[in-house]
Amino acid sequence: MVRVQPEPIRLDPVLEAVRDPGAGALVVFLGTVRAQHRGRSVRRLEYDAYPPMAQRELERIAEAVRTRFPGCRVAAVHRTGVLEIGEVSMAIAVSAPHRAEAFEACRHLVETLKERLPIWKKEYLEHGAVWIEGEALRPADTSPADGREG
Amino acid sequence: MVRVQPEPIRLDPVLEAVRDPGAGALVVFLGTVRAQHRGRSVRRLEYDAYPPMAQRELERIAEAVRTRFPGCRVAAVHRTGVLEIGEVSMAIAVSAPHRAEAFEACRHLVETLKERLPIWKKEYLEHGAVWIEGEALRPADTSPADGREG
Amino acid sequence: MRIRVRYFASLAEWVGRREECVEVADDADVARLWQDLVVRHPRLASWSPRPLVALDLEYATWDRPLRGVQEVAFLPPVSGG
Amino acid sequence: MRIRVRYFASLAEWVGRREECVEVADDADVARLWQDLVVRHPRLASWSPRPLVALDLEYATWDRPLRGVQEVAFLPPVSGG
Repeated sequence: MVRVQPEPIRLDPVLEAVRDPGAGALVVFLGTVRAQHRGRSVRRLEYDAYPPMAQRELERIAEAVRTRFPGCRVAAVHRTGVLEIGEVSMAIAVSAPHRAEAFEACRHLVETLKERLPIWKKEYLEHGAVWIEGEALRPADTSPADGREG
Repeated sequence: MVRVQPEPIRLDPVLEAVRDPGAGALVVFLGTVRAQHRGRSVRRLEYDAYPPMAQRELERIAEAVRTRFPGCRVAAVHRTGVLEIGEVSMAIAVSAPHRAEAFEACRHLVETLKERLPIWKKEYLEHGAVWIEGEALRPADTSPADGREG
Repeated sequence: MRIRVRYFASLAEWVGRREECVEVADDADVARLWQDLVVRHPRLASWSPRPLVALDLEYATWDRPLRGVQEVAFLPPVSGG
Repeated sequence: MRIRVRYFASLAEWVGRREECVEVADDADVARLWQDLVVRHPRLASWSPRPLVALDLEYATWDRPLRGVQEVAFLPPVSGG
């Protein structure tokens, strides 16, 4: 199960996708929307995405992890659109025979995804909004990104 | 939420226990019963435990992790009794502002727990049973450990 | 040849749209296309650093020729997760 | 003084019970108690390595005196998780 989706992420199907009688360890990472980010009070987030590329890139990343960590099963879901504080923005699950591989593969998947997935975070603050672009901030319109389809 | 229990582990209360608007990352570890262990075909597992000490030790371990990783929330549940293949033997959840701490604290908690928790695994094989004691195996009775209360 | 161009995040806001179709020379590469786009959307001249680029849904370098490409996307540094 | 002794995993099977109450000298330490238990349950003599020990639910060393202790547990190397 590898998916970029606007719908809320449900954990059960993600876990189900990596269930394996040969697995002794299952590591799950959930990214959640924080009320504070580097001292800024965040009211909500919006994830802009390039959906067909993000989907394809996520599949490539998951496949590379399966190749690098044989015996692991991998599931990855990233959400798009507007998210409130506390909501889950991404869920990664990895099962493996042993815990060391499960932790390592899950961590590796999260890091790679954050480097490569064509998705961008817009923070809505008390006054205005900012795009987070890599390590940089850039002032943003306060209207939703998808409202301005060209 | 820190608990040693004979009841099946439900994930939702474990996640709920570490929910935090200040958290950007939540890492969950599930230990699951494997059908194969070092070449042996395992039919089911039984966890013998010293319940009051295991409960207290798990609380100490969780507290030590909270002290070592400030800002983390921690939940840990370990099951006892007979478990079938695929069932969850333990669930650890750690939330933290950032993913590096969440991964590190979760991994640390799992490792410490495996070193210190007074719980022992008995593997029921096709013929007979063995106790897993540290790295060693020892032949075991095939009757449940709790059936022989002294 | 005609090519579809897509913009994301702050780039979409700077350009004022998320996609458009543009005419480029048959032998153009990504860098040349960007020069043309800066003429169309002068504000892009001050967008820095140079965005990432994807050709037909795969990351590519700025010296890649566009012949045969359907869709070019300009991507700010990503921040998913 | 009387003290409660608990056994777990293979130790419980070797002893044939999970707990018992035993009388020990007032100045006994854990090592001395173990010697007494080996006399009661000769099979324990060949149980190796020396088990871990907990006094009143806390890990302890073998030279700890037992005065004031309610419960001693002998623990094989653990294997939870």
